[in-house]
Amino acid sequence: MTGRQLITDAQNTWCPGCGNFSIQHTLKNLLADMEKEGKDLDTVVLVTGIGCHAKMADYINVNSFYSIHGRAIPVATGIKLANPDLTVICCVGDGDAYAEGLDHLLFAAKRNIDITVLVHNNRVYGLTTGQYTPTSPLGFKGKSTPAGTLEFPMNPLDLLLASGATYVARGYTRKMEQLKTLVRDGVLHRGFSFIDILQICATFFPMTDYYNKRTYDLPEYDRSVFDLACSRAREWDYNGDAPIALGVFYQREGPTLDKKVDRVIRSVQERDNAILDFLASRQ
Amino acid sequence: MTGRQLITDAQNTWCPGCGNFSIQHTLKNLLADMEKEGKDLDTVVLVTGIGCHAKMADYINVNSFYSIHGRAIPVATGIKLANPDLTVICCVGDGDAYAEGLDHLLFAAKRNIDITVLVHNNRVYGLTTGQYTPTSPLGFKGKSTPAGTLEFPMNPLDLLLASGATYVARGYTRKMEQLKTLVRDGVLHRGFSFIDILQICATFFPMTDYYNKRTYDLPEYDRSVFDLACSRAREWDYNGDAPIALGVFYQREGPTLDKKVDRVIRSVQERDNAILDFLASRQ
Amino acid sequence: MVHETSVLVGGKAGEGINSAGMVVAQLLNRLGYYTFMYYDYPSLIRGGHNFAIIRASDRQIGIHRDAVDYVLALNQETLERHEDRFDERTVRIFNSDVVRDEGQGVSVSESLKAENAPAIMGNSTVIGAFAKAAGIPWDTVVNVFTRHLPKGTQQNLAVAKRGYDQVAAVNPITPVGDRCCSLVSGNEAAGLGLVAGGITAYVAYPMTPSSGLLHFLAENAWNFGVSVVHPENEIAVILMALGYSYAGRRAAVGTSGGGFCLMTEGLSLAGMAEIPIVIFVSQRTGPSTGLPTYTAQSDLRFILNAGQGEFPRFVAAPGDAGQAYYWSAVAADMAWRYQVPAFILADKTLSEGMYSIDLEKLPMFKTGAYHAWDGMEQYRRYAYTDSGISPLAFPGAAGAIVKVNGYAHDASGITTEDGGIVSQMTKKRLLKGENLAAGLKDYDTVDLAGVPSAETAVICWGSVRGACLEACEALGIRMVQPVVLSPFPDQKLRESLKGARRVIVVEENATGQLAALLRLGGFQVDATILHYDGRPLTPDLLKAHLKEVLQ
Amino acid sequence: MVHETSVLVGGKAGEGINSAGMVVAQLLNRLGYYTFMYYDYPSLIRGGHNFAIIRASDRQIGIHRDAVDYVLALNQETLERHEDRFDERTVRIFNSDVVRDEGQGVSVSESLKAENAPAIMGNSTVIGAFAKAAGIPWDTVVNVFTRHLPKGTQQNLAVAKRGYDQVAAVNPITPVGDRCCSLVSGNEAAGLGLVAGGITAYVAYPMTPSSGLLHFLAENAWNFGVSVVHPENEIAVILMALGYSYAGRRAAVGTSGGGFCLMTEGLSLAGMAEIPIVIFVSQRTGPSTGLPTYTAQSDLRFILNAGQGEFPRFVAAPGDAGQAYYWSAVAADMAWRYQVPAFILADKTLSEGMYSIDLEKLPMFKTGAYHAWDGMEQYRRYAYTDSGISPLAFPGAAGAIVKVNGYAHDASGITTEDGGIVSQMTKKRLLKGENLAAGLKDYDTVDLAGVPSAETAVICWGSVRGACLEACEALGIRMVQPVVLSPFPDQKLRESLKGARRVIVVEENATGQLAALLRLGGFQVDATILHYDGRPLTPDLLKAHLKEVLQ
Ligand SMILES: Cc1ncc(C[n+]2csc(CCOP(=O)(O)OP(=O)(O)O)c2C)c(N)n1
Ligand SMILES: Cc1ncc(C[n+]2csc(CCOP(=O)(O)OP(=O)(O)O)c2C)c(N)n1
Ligand code: SF4
Ligand code: SF4
Ligand SMILES: [Mg+2]
Ligand SMILES: [Mg+2]
Repeated sequence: MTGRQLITDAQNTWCPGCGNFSIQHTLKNLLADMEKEGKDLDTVVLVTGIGCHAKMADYINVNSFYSIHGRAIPVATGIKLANPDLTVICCVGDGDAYAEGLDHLLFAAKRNIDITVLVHNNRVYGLTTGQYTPTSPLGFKGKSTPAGTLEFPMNPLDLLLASGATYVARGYTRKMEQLKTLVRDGVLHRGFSFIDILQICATFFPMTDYYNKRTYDLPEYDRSVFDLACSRAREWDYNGDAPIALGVFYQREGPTLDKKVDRVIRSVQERDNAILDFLASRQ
Repeated sequence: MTGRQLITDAQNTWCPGCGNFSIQHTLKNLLADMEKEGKDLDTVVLVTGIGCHAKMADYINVNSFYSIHGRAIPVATGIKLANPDLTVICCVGDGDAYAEGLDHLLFAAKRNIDITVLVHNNRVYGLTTGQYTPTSPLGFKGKSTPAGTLEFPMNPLDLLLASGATYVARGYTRKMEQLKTLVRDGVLHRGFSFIDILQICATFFPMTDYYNKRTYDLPEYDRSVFDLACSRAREWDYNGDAPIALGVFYQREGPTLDKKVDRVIRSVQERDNAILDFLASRQ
Repeated sequence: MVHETSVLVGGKAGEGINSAGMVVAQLLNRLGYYTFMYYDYPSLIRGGHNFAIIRASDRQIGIHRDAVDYVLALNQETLERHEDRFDERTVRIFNSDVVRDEGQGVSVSESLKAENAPAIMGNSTVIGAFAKAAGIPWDTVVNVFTRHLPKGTQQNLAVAKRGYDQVAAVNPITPVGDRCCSLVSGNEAAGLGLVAGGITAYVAYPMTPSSGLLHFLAENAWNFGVSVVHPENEIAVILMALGYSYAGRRAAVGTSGGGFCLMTEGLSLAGMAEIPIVIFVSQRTGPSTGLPTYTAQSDLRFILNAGQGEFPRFVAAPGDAGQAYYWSAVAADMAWRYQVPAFILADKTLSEGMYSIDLEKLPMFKTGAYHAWDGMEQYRRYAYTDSGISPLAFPGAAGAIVKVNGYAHDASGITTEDGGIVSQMTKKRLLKGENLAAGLKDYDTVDLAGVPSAETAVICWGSVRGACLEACEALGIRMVQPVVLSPFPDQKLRESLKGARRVIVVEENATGQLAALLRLGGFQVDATILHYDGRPLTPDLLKAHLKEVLQ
Repeated sequence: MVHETSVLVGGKAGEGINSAGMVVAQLLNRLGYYTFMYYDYPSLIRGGHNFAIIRASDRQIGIHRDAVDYVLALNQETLERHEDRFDERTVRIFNSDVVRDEGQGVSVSESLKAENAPAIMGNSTVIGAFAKAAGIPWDTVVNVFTRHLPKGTQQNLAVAKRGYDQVAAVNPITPVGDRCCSLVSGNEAAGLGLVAGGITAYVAYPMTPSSGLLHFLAENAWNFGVSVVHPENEIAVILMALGYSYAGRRAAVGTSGGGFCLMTEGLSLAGMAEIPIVIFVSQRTGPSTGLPTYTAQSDLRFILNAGQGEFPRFVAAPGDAGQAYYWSAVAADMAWRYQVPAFILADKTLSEGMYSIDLEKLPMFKTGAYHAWDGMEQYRRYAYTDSGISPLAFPGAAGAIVKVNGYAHDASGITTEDGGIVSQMTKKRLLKGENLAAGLKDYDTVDLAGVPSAETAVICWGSVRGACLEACEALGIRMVQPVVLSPFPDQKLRESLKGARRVIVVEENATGQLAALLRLGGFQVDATILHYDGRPLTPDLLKAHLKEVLQ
């Protein structure tokens, strides 16, 4: 379907000022560009978890699988394995992908399955009205931790690097031009692409000033050097007040699972014969 | 209970030559030593998942929680939070803790909960008769992957370092003296201790020769330097034929979750009053 | 004569409709009324339409009605959407900055400006106007604001006064006494009950509509002496809680359907390993993510049958805050007395509805003892006893080796594959279930109300009790509410139904889950009234349905 | 006259009891017999006691008997443990290296030494000895070894010949014809059925007793054109499979109770999002880890009610390999035709039992069509239709935007919170269930056997069918086996029970789960025979129980 309207008629219910708008805009523009460049948008699938971020499935007018909390990644993996011609993009939350379903995220990286994961990392559970997530800073006062969390946040970049992701980037919803490049490069990357997006939650964690002050663009460097990527990734630990680098931390080419898997298509006749052959072997 | 028999009467059903015997022996000796040094073994709890490794719960004559596949760690966390005076040791499998329940392992590290985790890493599902696990080498021919796996293994040390573990070590079931030291130091360590134990599976992955040839002891170095630990941890990627270091890769002190948590004990009277106070506040 | 009134407050999500509603409820509370507040909101944070209906009555009520006597409209949509609820007598109070209507408009922006107050205080203008329109003395407003809006009380009052002064007392509400109840949500009541039942650890992952319980206990953790933990996911939740229980602390968990799915493996472990655990499940419209913020009673069958294998469980479905308090405490007790999983099965209406609890009438719950190890004989975690209940000891207890096990095990907790022991242990567990059922004979597991002698009976469960009670009273019908659903209270139910010739089951689901349970128990069910659009049945709607069925 | 014989092979885990048993079964197969093999082993890899009972009969059988005519003892324990199964006519063949007994001893070590063969071939000596004792021509042995022990056949045969030559033909087994069946396990049969039903992706995490299906499909992935994926855990399993289905490939998953728990949230998603999925669950003794390698029928209620909310599901519980084949194919079809989750509910006895399938009689299954989008009108994933079934399209289809959603949604798949749409969509889903039930009218959902006109009827489900059938035939009882358990085949069951005056339900669980289902459906149940020690009911034991009940 060409020239489609890229945004559905669904009523948008994000809060005013929410960073999700930027991500929606980024996706929309990217899709528009891709279509212009000849991409058939009927082959794009958006998979989401559950959370504010996940409403993207309702809003973007492409194929979508609005799955359950924490489980977008295995769905996306199944889709890509079933049909490697599809372009599969996941919009997931930090509660969603770093807490509820962390294992799936790391296994997708390990498998280097060719999907692109956008983590709408607002560092809070938005839709359930403000509890801490694995990336909330130490001492965060959310509704489940009114006296402040006792846990140091995780560094998702570090974890994803350790898990074998072949494209690791960080964006920020207030840097939309860059964000678009990061997402586009992620989608184009052959392999597992991970983009942690610092997303403003206007209602429960409005960090605009904080991020505006601290974010900076990664300088040019050899993205394929793992150790360099690691030290870059560790500069900011999602807790302290260090400078926050944005850009692509790491990228390398590697065989992807979806390309490695055998996909033999058998006719009904072939299958019936295979069944009979097997049974005969057991006589 | 002092002078107890440390091994139960349960019939041992590990295969002859299984590396689990070494781990059992290590634990037994360690417990015996600890008791001699005045430790009350009634305060020791062993928590296991499900797999060959997990039979430890039946065999070692201390308090135990024989839990379910992949879920030993949250059980252990609950026990330690409930009663920080207990010494909590987990025996888990690589299928168990690296596949089924990976997230729990990483979150325990993130929380720096003061428990000790022994991963019986035989790099295969033993009890279910030989399928690949997340640490099986690429191309491993297990029953679920008769043509060889397509996935590169994960490096658990790297992941645990990225997750915030404060004690990260690797042992080998054929190096029992060292293993005992590693486990003892892990138990003594205040914080989350992780010991990946290369365990021989005599039946499905008998790697004795391989490991004997490649393992070596880590030289003395400053264990508290994270980057050093990382590069040491990456020397062998659980796949290629690099030398395999054994010993403590990383150790540092840090506040543990169980010590940070408030534990207010309220009398029945205090609780009743608190209920009434709350209700009164809503009048 | 029945005194009663209903107020609707409506506006956009994020405009503080819920707290405005609570202040209104407290105002009516101060007039001696029992109140109930229903809060209706879609699953989003800002925008969208939210509304609260606060109903006040001189009798205990557990649900709102369709029609309202006052509407407080913070936007135009409120008046449009709810037109059906209004008649010509409805008092319409609105923010004249954004709403055009006949009636009593007050300008929020002007009040704020005049008092130099922040936008967040805007609703106070409208509340003030309502108070005046309803003839509520200014003193009462001062009293309620002081107690319940402690932050910036004076400024809030000043803003409210501007609303108060702008309108006329068109339809004064008669005070009915000086009773002053405590207004609590079902979630809060359950939390209080858990505390009364001795719970000292609450582990949960947020999920609407159960999150309120997590927030409530987290907020009051220190006062109640409850450790509150919010781990990585629901699998961790139940397994951590089992760790707590094993170590000797009474633990509870809370969730809704999707999260409960993830707990079922831990549930079966609790059943096999005989570890006490309390599980609070609040239902919402399913399947799957469904309608997160709307109600349903469609998980009963799932809760009753979840987990592989067979083991006894306790399930109570309270119908209002009072029952939530009491049965949550009982659930904690049952879990520990019989070493079984004990469920409190709530629903969105109950969880997030605000109820009146009369403090004067509140019984203090005495936590029962559990079967503790006497320290004499060698400790065996699964020792056979006449009751099927083995003595409990906890790690750290001198001389006890406490081995729990999710495999089939012998009396010591060591794995066994011996067929004889396996069936004996199964019998042991089922025996606990029989004793649990027997133990419940002393409890009012079935509530009989309405017109107890009527030949027509309505059977219901959970929060739909509120609507049923009123409809039954109005139509001269008997109302029977089994509060405990497992073990199924056959006998008490049979007694409650004695002489009933026509039985109608009312449920908020599409397949009649309680009706099936009744049929299974050999009970007659003549008709079902099933409602499943996510909105609670009101007495009005139910009455209409009942009349149809009874024709 | 009934021709039949039973052989027990016993030894330590790791000694190849299972494959020895299979060779024995093939030998008997070559004599024209139908066979059944039961394999009993504890949950460990080496050591412990394993045994197989191979029963051969000139009629189709689906279970073993208690007594055996031959015992092949690889260790002393075998003779001790199974004494009850022997009488003075039992032919005792044993490895004289390690067993002392009267009877026919053969020295395994000597044969191996003489042939310079590896230890792994040791069992061949004993099998050879058995063949001779049972009067099986050497040719037949050669034939079976050649076909079924392709590795080192000659050496194996040489070792076997040493056993063959050492003993006497004490109790020759009469050949009964030249029928030669295919011997397959229930798991394998289910796998073949899935392939016949068009499944092209199988996703599973290993779990006894379902792992055999994973291994079987993985081994034959290329031939069958099935992608086999073993992901990190069962949550990933079902969600990946739903991804496959969404993308247009028929996907199935397999597991046992504990793993199924972890799939329940995905199940409810499948129900809501109307994504076809086939779920193979093989039961073992529960609760929790229970007895991993022993059988049970205690997850029926769980399977029927798992997942929050209400949605239709198809559940078939095959009773033998033939049914497993057929109903697995049907399940795949039903999942796709009605866009619902379809279960194949097996148990350890079925999964790991080896059955005879008569290739001559095997129907080739024709996969039915599903309701595909015609590409004409605008695609709407949940378009309302008269059947409740919306046309299917897959991402990549030109012009279709395929939006699936676990939230309550409208016809396009966009989230909605509108009460009217929500209840309409609920009705749509339930309507599919009604149509599924109606569609099943054309299938033999209930098997009527034994003595169909008898006034006493036994109702059973799953693998216990094997024992029931024989016991019923022996005692002149009617046997009724509902194969489909959801939608419950009320009418067919009523027909099958016409004229039955006494109904006995036989199940391998402790609470009577089918019995409850029957009562719920208004069926009379006069007695239950419940058996739950992990070991399958044999016709002998069941007959004894039945006689007791019938007294
Ligand atoms: C299994 C399960 N547990 C809990 C929930 C409730 N829930 C819905 S959204 C959400 C949090 C979402 O947080 P995040 O993923 O960070 O997304 P955000 O709203 O911040 O975009 C939770 C806990 C659920 N839907 N399913
Ligand atoms: C939820 C669940 N899934 C699957 C299983 C089956 N299972 C039992 S042990 C095991 C594998 C164990 O492998 P590992 O953890 O490596 O332990 P090992 O036997 O190698 O010591 C599996 C998959 C289970 N018990 N529970
Ligand atoms: S709560 Fe936060 S993340 Fe959610 S819509 Fe509002 S601003 Fe955005
Ligand atoms: S299968 Fe492997 S891990 Fe398990 S007991 Fe045998 S040797 Fe040990
Ligand atoms: Mg978030
Ligand atoms: Mg292992």
